[in-house]
Amino acid sequence: MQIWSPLYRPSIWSFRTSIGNREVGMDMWQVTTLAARIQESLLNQDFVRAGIFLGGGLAATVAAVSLLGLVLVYAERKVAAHFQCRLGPMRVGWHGVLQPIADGIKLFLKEDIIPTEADRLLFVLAPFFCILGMFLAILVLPVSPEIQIIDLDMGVIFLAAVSGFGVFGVLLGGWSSNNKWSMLGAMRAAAQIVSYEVSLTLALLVVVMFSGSLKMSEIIQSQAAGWWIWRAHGVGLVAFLVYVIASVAELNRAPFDLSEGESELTGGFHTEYSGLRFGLFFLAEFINMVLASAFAATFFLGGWMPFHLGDWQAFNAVMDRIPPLLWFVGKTSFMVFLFMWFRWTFPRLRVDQLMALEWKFLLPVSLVNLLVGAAVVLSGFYFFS
Amino acid sequence: MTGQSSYVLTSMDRIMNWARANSLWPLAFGTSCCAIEMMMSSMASRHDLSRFGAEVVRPTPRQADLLILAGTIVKRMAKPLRVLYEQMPEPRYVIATGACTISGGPFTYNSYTTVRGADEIIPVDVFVPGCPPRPEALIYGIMTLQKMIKTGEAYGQPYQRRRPITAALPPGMTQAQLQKEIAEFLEAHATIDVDKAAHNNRWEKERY
Amino acid sequence: MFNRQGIKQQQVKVGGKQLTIIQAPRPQRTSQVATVWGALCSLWNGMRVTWRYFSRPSSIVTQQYPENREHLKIPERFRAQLRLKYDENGEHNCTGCKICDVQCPNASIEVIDMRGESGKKEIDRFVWRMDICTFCNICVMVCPFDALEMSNEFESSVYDKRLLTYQLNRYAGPTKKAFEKIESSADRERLKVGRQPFEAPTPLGIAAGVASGPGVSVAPPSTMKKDDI
Amino acid sequence: MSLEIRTLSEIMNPPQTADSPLSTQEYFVNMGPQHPATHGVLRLVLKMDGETIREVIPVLGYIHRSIEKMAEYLHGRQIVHLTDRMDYLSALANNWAVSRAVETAMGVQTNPRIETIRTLICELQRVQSHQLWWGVLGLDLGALTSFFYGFRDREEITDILEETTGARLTMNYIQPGGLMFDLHPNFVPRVKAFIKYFRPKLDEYETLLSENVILQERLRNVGVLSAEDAIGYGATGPVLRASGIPLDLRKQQPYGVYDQVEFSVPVGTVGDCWDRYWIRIEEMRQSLGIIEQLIDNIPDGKFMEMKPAAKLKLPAGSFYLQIETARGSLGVFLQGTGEDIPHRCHFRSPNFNNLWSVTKTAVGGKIADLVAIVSTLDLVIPDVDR
Amino acid sequence: MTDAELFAKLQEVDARVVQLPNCRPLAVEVPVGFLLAFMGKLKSRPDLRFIQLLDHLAMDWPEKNEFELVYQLYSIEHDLLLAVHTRISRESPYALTMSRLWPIAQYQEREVFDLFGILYEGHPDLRRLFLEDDWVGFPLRKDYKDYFMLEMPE
Repeated sequence: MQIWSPLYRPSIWSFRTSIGNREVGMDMWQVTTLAARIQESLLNQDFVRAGIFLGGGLAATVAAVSLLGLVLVYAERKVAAHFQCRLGPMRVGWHGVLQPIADGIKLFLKEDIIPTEADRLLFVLAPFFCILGMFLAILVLPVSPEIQIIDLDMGVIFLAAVSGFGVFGVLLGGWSSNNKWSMLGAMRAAAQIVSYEVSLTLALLVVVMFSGSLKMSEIIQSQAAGWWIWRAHGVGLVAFLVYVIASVAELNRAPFDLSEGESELTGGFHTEYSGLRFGLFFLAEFINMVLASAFAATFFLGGWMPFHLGDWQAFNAVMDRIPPLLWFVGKTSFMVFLFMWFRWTFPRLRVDQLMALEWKFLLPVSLVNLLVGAAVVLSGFYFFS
Repeated sequence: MTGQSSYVLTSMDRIMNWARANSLWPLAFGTSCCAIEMMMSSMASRHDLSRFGAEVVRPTPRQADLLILAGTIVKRMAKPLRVLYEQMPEPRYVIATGACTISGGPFTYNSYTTVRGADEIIPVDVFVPGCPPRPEALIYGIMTLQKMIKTGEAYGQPYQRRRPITAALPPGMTQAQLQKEIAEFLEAHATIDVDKAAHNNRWEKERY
Repeated sequence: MFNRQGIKQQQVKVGGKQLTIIQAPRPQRTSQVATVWGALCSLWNGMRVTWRYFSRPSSIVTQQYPENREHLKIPERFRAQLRLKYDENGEHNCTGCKICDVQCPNASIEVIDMRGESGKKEIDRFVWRMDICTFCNICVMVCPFDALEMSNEFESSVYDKRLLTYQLNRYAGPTKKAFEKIESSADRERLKVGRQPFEAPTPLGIAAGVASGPGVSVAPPSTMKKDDI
Repeated sequence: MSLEIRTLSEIMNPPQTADSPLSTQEYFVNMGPQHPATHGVLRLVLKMDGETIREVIPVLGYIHRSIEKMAEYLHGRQIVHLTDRMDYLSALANNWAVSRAVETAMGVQTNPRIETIRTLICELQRVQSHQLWWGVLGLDLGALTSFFYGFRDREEITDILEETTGARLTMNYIQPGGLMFDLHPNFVPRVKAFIKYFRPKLDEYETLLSENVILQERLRNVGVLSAEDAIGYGATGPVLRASGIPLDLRKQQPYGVYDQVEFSVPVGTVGDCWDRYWIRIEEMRQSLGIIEQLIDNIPDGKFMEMKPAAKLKLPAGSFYLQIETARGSLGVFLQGTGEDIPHRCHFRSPNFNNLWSVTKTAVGGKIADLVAIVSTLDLVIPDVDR
Repeated sequence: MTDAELFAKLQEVDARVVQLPNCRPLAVEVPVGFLLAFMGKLKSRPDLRFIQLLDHLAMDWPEKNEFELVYQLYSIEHDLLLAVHTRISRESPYALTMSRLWPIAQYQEREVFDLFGILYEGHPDLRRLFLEDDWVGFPLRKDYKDYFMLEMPE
């Protein structure tokens, strides 16, 4: 009967917030995941329905990722252009909307070069590692109450474990290319991601402490009275800033794009990649940016949870009119825009400054923040506790 | 390549050529003065080449489609340039901008190092005269290249490109007249066999 | 703006000359907290600058070249093509004196003259190699007869560099001044021997390795079709 | 008597010694000739230990176009058009240097109008050159947007200069004996409008980059070049001034009308990348000040003192004249023999002499430091190689 | 300081200097044997202090069968420019390196070696600078012949 016992807990939907006497959990925020739907179908011996859910979910994920990649490439180029007083793609379709499609077709049809001296197997595998890490992280992403693939009990731990996966791809790609610049880039990326993983996880721990759960849906529901970024007297804000800095570093985006460093390393780890394989790296980078933004939104900005102010019933009711998916998309787009804004404003750090920033500044700050956060949680001294 | 068959483009070819023509990522390569004007057009805001989808300047030749030869090529640079060209994946296009890369320009005579024309080293698709050409001229050159890609490349012959000489007719001349006049010429010279041209390095042969 | 208040001017004497110097300020770091706060502020100020441009589409300076071809204004002095000046009768001033040929720094002009009917020197072919011309304007400057000019038509991309060799004179024959003395228009037309822009003796130089074909020519650059852009 | 002459490949492949297997191995990396940070085709062979640079070997010649040999076949006016292609970012200053050398050799006097226009237009180009440098510095350090802002403002000056000189980059405007054209009627109002436009933009540059803590950390105490080394390595221009030596040819040996205008010389204190950065920013302000002083006071007169096709006979003797370009002092050496073509024409290029300090300052730093150093030296490689 | 005063001072340093006619700035000729000592004095004497070597170049005089080396010196303290010329034989083009006095001389001499084939004794790293290591001949010599060079057509 209980086939996937860790995943199956029929009673979790009855979550109830502790704010006042208002019932928000049960009727409004019914959380359903794809895994739960499949499981339900299996329990009802409805294998066709389970198959449809499985196949549909898979197809929808891949389609969403591809579409998101295209949209993001276009968005990045347009946003960059407007930061720089120019127009960006204009000539393919209306305001150049077909530009990423042209790029995609071109990359797909390009000659695929594997250098003679490269380690063929690893060279071919490396981009797929990047893509794999990306897809694993998508598994626990709560997009809206209805759209989530699987709601793991240890979602945060899974995320922390999986988010370092992409570095395997970078490392393998850099090493197998047999190019000194690639090697330097890969080494930088490895050092950078291993270091910043620490403060990234510490920043997440603060939220885990406040919400008392490792589960994505519960973390979001714990923000029904307000988002953690402002409810905790600055602790949340500091954790958010640390998370943003660390995730920019994890993403290898400017100002932390040392592993690519176009003006230093001529492309870094993907110097030797061409055509479709380079396209996969490109795609993984952009999707990872969305994922980092989405998780920042989930942990600190309430995910799909509308903007609530404690028990102000009237205000909250107005906010609830906006569907959760829109909230999620809005918050994620804001974060994505923030990342782009950083990229097109700041110069790049040097490699030793990068390490110093992590070990001498971010790590102490996030540790102290964690302690303060623990005190805040224990004393219950935060808004709408 | 015989007869009319290669002139007929399938719809697959059309989509492919459309994509290739509109996504020309240039290689960050510039040796001298023309590079400044190339930066003025390809990157800077005023003439913004990103409108053509060509602002993604790649620092590594593996990811580039378009080699804009900006600036004089000297003998010592000839070998690195050849390596750069060979590192670029097919399809790769070359635009020679400025007098120096077309024919040596001001350094044609009495110079012991300047290569007289980059097409002695690598096959060149479009020549953009000027010293240096102004950004609009370079954009015009890129449009010329786009025209060539859109009309002249077929899926079946990935390493052969047709130069669309018929695409630009002199005034007062019909296509039939021109075709009659240049039929032989087209047969002999209108296709670049990239492989052949790349190995047809006249300058090196002369030296050794 | 960086620290303009603390800048001091000083008078120093170097090599017997009195001059005012400004000493470059150093980025100052006082306390740890101030450093962190200052750093965050500086980053935020930078972001404000980029935001200002992002939020104002009017600050976009892009000129969309092929779309704005009709009203594109190129300065009249801009040098993109060499030309002989023609008057309304289609007559030029060039006498074939070869001063431009001699003064040209890289031999991109080749003037071939001939003996005309009157026994005077006349222009036969004015060959101009656009592929090596550097547009230095020396030929226009030194021309004693004001026969040459630089036009600003810049659209001259070609697929074959041999097509960059132009013949500038539309006819071989006497100059404008010599024509003024001739009354009948029939005589005038008889003295003009037609020349085509591309019938110059190609290939020139060693670079054009392939044998010269028949007069292959492309359209002059200004005839780009509307639907091409 | 014999000298041993090594080759580059011998340096890069030293004979193997019996090292212990645990010792870290130093390796060579080729930065260039095609590398985005080397501003063209400079090749730097780096001996690296991990990410730390142990030795820098600049390898030149990837754009050596034999200008000096060609100049032995050309007369003065034709040499001027070649100098456009050397330091193309200060093309007018290069033209002026050769023209001045030819004029001095021939004893030609130019009228005040010519000198004023030359000064004015060279200062404009100094601003333009520094704008480009500022943009490219941002590009090298990873701040892409500054590149676009620098180029956007550079276009404004390019437009002004194009209207007068008829070309955007290689202008060939200053000729022996005068100028190619007279000033365009739009020149004065447009320059005034530009100064009004550019002063706030300069403040914005400082907010965007100078204030930025990342940029300060990238430049501060990086690539320190002491005054003694700067002189010994023959550095001139902003690089020398950054090391604390207030040497500016516009003050020391005034040419043009620089003795009639007032401006200050920005000087560094430490000689690091930050000083070089700040000095160029300040030089833009000073140049704007010079332009403001001159723009309303252009005297009347002819714009050419010679016949256009006059023969430029160089008397027997050697002539060496210097001009302060945006990068340092450009010297022109002409050896005349009484003919109109020089027996020897040599250019003392500022970039060639500024370059070599990199072999000292970059050692011990990271690759990123080298990028910052090369960027603040503001090299134009065709001028190094000639 | 006028040229005459400077020349008088130089004669104090070494009586064998000869002033060259019609040169800007002041140019003096010194026999090659005394060049290094003369330059050392120019750099160290407090009333001269030529501490910057601006430029070093060579000239080829095939009819006189000699190379002329030129050093352009600059004194920052006294704002003086001076050109020091010296002549060496074309058959054995040996000169002493100045790189001990001015580090930049090392690279300027490499350039001259590359283009003229003048050999500098005591030079720490005498290599070709602009041309490949296997280049044959020295292109700025007047008698340099190269199949690659094209002569300007008349």
